[in-house]
Amino acid sequence: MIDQMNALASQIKPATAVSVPVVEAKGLGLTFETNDGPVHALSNVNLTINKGDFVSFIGPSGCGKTTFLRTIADLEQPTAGTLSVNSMTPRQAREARAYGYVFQAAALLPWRTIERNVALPLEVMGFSRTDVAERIHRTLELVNLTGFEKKYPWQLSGGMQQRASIARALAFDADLLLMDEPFGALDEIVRDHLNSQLLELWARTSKTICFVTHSIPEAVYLSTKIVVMSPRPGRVTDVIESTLPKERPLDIRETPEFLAIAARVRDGLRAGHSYED
Amino acid sequence: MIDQMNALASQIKPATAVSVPVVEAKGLGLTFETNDGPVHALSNVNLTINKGDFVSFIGPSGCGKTTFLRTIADLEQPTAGTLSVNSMTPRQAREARAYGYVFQAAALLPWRTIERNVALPLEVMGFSRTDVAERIHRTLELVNLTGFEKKYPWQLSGGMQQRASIARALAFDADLLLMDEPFGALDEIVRDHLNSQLLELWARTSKTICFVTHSIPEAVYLSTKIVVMSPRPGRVTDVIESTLPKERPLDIRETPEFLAIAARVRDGLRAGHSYED
Amino acid sequence: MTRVYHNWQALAVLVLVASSALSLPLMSGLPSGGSTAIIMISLIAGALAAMATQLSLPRLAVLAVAPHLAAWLLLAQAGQAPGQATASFWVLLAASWLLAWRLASSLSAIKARTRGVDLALRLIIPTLFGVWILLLWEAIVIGAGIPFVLLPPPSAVAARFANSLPVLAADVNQTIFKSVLIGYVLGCSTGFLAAIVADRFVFIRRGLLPVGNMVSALPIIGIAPIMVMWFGFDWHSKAAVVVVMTFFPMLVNTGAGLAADGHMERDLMRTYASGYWQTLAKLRLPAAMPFIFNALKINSTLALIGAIVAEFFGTPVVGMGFRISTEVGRMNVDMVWAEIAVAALAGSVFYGVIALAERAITFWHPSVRGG
Amino acid sequence: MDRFRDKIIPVLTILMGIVIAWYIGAYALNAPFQRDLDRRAGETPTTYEFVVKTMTQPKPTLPAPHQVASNFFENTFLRKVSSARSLVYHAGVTLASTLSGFALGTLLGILIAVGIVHVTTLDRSLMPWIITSQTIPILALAPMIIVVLAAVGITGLIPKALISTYLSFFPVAVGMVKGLRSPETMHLDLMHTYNASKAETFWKLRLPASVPFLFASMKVAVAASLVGAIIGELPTGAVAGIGAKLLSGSYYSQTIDMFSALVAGAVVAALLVTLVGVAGKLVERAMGARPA
Amino acid sequence: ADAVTLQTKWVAQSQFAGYYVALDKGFYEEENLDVTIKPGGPDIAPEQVIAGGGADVVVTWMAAGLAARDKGVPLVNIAQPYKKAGMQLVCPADGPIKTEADFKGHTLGVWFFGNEYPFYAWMHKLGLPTEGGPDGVTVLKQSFDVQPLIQKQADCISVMTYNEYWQVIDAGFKPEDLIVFNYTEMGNDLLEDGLYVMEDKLADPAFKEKMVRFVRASMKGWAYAMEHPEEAGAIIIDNGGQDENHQVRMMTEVAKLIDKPDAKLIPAAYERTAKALLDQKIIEKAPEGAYTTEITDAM
Ligand SMILES: Nc1ncnc2c1ncn2[C@@H]1O[C@H](COP(=O)(O)OP(=O)(O)OP(=O)(O)O)[C@@H](O)[C@H]1O
Ligand SMILES: Nc1ncnc2c1ncn2[C@@H]1O[C@H](COP(=O)(O)OP(=O)(O)OP(=O)(O)O)[C@@H](O)[C@H]1O
Ligand SMILES: Cc1ncc(C[n+]2csc(CCO)c2C)c(N)n1
Ligand SMILES: [Mg+2]
Ligand SMILES: [Mg+2]
Repeated sequence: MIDQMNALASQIKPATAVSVPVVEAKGLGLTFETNDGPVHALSNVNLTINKGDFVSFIGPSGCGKTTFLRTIADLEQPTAGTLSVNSMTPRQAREARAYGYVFQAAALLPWRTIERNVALPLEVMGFSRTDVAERIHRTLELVNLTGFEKKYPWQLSGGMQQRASIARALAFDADLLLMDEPFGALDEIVRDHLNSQLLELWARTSKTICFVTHSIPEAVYLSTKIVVMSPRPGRVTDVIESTLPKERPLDIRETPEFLAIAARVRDGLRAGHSYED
Repeated sequence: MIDQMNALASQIKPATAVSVPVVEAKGLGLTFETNDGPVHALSNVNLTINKGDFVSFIGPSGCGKTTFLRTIADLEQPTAGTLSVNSMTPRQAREARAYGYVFQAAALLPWRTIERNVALPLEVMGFSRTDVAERIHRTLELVNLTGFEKKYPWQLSGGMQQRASIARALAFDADLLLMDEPFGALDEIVRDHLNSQLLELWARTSKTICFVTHSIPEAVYLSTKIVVMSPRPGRVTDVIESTLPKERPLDIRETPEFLAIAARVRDGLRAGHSYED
Repeated sequence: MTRVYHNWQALAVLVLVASSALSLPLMSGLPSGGSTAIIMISLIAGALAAMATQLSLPRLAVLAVAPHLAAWLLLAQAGQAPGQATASFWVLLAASWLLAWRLASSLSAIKARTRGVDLALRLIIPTLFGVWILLLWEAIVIGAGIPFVLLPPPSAVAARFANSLPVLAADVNQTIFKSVLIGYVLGCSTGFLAAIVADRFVFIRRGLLPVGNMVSALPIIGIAPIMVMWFGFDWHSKAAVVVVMTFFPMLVNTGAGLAADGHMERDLMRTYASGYWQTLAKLRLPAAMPFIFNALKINSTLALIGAIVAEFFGTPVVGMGFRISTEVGRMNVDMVWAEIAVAALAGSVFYGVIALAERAITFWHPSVRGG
Repeated sequence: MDRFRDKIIPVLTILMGIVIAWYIGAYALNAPFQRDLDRRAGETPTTYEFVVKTMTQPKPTLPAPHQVASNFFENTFLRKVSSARSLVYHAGVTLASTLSGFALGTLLGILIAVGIVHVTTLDRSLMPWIITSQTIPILALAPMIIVVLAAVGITGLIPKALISTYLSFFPVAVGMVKGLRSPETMHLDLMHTYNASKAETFWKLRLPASVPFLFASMKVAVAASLVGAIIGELPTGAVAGIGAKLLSGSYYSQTIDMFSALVAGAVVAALLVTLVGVAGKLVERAMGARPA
Repeated sequence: ADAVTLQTKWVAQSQFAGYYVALDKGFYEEENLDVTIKPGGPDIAPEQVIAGGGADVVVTWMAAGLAARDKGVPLVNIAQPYKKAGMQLVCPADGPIKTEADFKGHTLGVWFFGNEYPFYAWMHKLGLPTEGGPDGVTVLKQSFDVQPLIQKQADCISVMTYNEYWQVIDAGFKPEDLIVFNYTEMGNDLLEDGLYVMEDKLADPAFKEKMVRFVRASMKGWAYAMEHPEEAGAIIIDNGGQDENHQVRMMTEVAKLIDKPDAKLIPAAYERTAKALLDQKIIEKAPEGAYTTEITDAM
């Protein structure tokens, strides 16, 4: 399958990166009111994500990574600052179905088969029948799940479920992908495999990807830009532009350049870390 | 706190490793009968774990790591071969309260506060009141949860719950610790922190530890022995004796020796891996 | 579009008030006077106040007064010529009700900032609903002139209630404090003990739970005449009915609850080599609590119904069921409804107490934690 | 084989125990009146004769199981189904109002739940009253309801069905509110990211998620509905139905008839609950539920 | 044909044989009437049914009828088929009660739901309080069967001469085992099954005329039933009654209460009934216009 994708990738030319901002946050803040008092999940976040960027978010538990992604997706409302998605408000962007969201857990509907799960957003968005069938076929093939169309989620292993949920987010071809620790539940080998597939896809389609992870190597391996966050209140402490080439074989992870970036990320992380969580 | 533990560790001399077998599996097999037919979770497993060993189990999802730990704990019955724990049957060992078990999920009782959760095994085992109080205090301090005694589990983050469950398993000072992916829910920094604390504890008390993980660096960093398993049927494909010294600072992970062992584990893993899972 | 959506009640009220003018007076044979004018004006004022997406406090105040003033005046009109209501009476009544609905929905939209306000809203909104049920009932009964012996107006029921407190108290004492409470406590506790026994002995569990499941679906109320035959007329037979009715739900729910603890937790206790009773006390009973409370709640309504119905089959001359059946025969329908009001009140209090206990004891359960 | 050992034998043993206890009870409860009878007739039977007599009274306080069984058998299998003496006929009448009440109640319960889940005003104002509604002794009101409905010209099946409806809507409403709220936040968020409308979220997420809750509460509801139908039959003049059978039995102290009517009620209840259970299993299977 | 709905006080039994026979034998049809008989049941109040418009004419007891009238349901007696009351109180002869003087401190079973008035009138006459205690009697609301006597839950129970009395006999008591207090014999009787209609409807001559035909046909039915108790019993069974032998016996007993099937109300009995109710304050004011003989006079 990798071969096949490589073949595809060489046919399609990657879009050249012109700096079109897709996500722009200015002084963004978000405070949750709870009965224990306010929780400052995000505070004064300034960040621009350009078209074609692969941005990883990394930071200790509770630093606001998920909250930031959810704010972009219009699942939370900022309480300070401004945020625009494709030069629209997040709400307009959501209504224009501008993005696909992959949750931390697979979040498949247990009463739908894998193919019906992938079809869900297509049904909601009113794609035509033949188009739906074609897209299911294509995306399931992409995540290597051909042959499992008629299976129910519980008949698949955790990794396969995770891939199905990625397929679901890819099916309607949004230009912006928001992925919240999509590979958290997977073991290292499967993870490596999916990482390289995701890179291929990104290179081929010039999507913009926002990716939350706990793994430093994963963040460094995948991203063009790494956003390091720190908690209480959640804020961006470092934004690292990756100097790695776009073409990234798995063994790039042993190069000094890679390790240098990883070390910088680790330092940034450690600095903002509190052991209490 | 680390300082304090270092101080402790230097006072107490680590037990010298005499080869007393704690767990001995000979031709161990376990087959689940399901309505889809039999599932061979373990097959012909031969393994000896000696007193004071720190053994990591690594392998793809579904290869039988959990099953093996559960068999040691007398939570599953082997269908072939023999297994002895402290030269007893697993059942006798369980009834002698020979081990502490840390489950993959925290499994805290929601109606008990953190301290009552840690007290649970002590109550069952009939420790005296003052002893209980003292042990709660000591183990919660060890996992850095002092100040959270009166909180309920749902008021804590996932990582804190995980630590509380580790404290619970440590509270009654069993010589054998069985830990099933105890750090799965934690981010890298917290994980590093707990890893080194676990090493300290192990060095200080000469416990025997069986540790399941998905992370290769974690396995290599922690273990004296790494057991690589592969699925269908679950079997041991490689047992790697670590050549790393017992004293392991965090940056040992960048040494060539470390990377060499990691590479061997990775190869073993990849060999047994099927991408379908 | 959203503006219309938020204001449809107000718009409808304006239309209704206008159309009511077509068929004045409110009561045939009663000239329209100042009171009719006040009704229409207050409804219009209320509708205008409601014409906004977010209601300010003064608007809310107008909206709170208008429909109730109108309804009160409407009732007064109806009282002057019972059974003579015209179309315009009903139209104005509907308009008042729509305004009250708007009031309720604006109150529910308020996000309470303090606990006090939140609690107040939690009480006010359902009370508003209840008050309007009574208002509509009163207006319909009086406006349409429904015979008293079929359905008395709430005002008559309230009057009867106030005048018969000693009788009602005696009935409550007989039915609730003897039959219901004693039967409930006995039934629930024996059901609970049976569940423990069934849990302890696999064989009994396998036999008893399916049978219990079956029996709890049976129309047990049918044994009421038989129980009266066996246990005599006094409260003992009613308590016996209650015992049988509450026993099986408790058995079945506790049985399900004892099976509800997680596998991992049970394994955890096993690793401690914990004994049966220890595991029961420390893990399985606490885990079963939500189920046990479920049974306690179901049983609280069953017990009341069982005791009251059993009194139909023979009783001393006191008790809620006795009173209901006797007073129907004497055409004292207001007394019947007063007794029903007592039953509803007692039942709600009973249920409420159990619900509060549940909150306190299963504080850890997500359904309680979540709000 | 295992099924036999683990399921059937224990159930049979328990049932056996019940039957034995029943016989002992029948003796104990029937003996005093039998003693009175014998005393008035001046007879002194042997112990064996006495025991037999307590088991063969025409109007016993507690009929013996075999008396009920033979009466049940006779009135179920040996009578024409259309005859007013056939239990099948009476069970049919009760079944008709049970089912219509159940259908109405389920529908009403679902509608209320949908309203509560989607309209905040309803959520806030309705729930306490729904609970209060069940504390009203509707069963005690049944006669009045029958009369009041007859006054507006509604007679026959419908009043009984309405009482069943009143009793059965409650478990469905409560269960469905729970069920419709059972989707996890993550699934709701997922639909939100698709900009799905309330209706789409309802049909594609809330409703399928609520199916297990629906069937669980329908089991309770169908039993409640049966109780409603039986109670509704009591005051309609003992014309037809299991309730009417119970009433006319009690009217002439025909305890054996009453018990066999109760048995008929039990059979109907078991049938209905099983049917709902099976329907639930089938639906869940069709929805891809994992076999237990 | 003119439609008439009759609501009876109780389930289908020979107590109402005349109406069922008239229906079955076509006597109503002969009078060009289309009659529907609604059987009653426990806790069906015929007064409530007719007030709600669910029936044109009802069978009820006079005490209940007058009480309803007092509550604003203007019922009028148009015919009184039962001349005598069938209520009695029976006690086992081996029990504590032999005469009225023995009642003190004992438990008596009474039917409620509008049937309790004769009993209370009687106790009122005896000067016995009914709240229990050693100087009064304890009252039980009795179920519809005779179990309380058999189970010894009450010292005496209410029975009808035509119905429950025979159930007691069937249960193994011999007549000499029983002490009987018959309300009629004691002169405590209040009028039982009569036909009642709403007063406002009587103002309509067409309705009145219809009622004349109805009562005439009904009494023809009664006369036929008294002559042919076996056939009447069978007709009752056809209409949902239970236990044919019992129904036939009931018919012969009912015949004794009807005496002469002319349906004429005896004013003296009416006055006694009204007075007894007034004395006990069951009704507040003396009833006026609560009966009419116009219908029976026109027959
Ligand atoms: N709905 C909410 N109400 C109150 N506080 C919230 C809510 N959601 C998140 N928070 C708080 O906001 C902070 C940021 O949470 P967030 O989920 O964004 O963290 P995260 O970086 O995704 O962490 P993790 O790595 O554990 O997923 C945390 O302190 C969390 O407790
Ligand atoms: N109770 C059971 N019944 C049937 N099959 C089971 C049962 N428990 C485990 N298995 C099967 O046994 C195999 C080994 O499972 P096990 O849980 O030990 O894997 P694991 O190595 O712990 O995997 P993971 O890394 O995903 O936790 C799997 O194929 C699993 O499906
Ligand atoms: C609940 C109730 N109990 C007793 C009666 C009394 N009653 C009046 S007429 C009649 C028929 C005579 O056999 C009977 C039994 C009743 N009406 N309702
Ligand atoms: Mg997160
Ligand atoms: Mg595992």
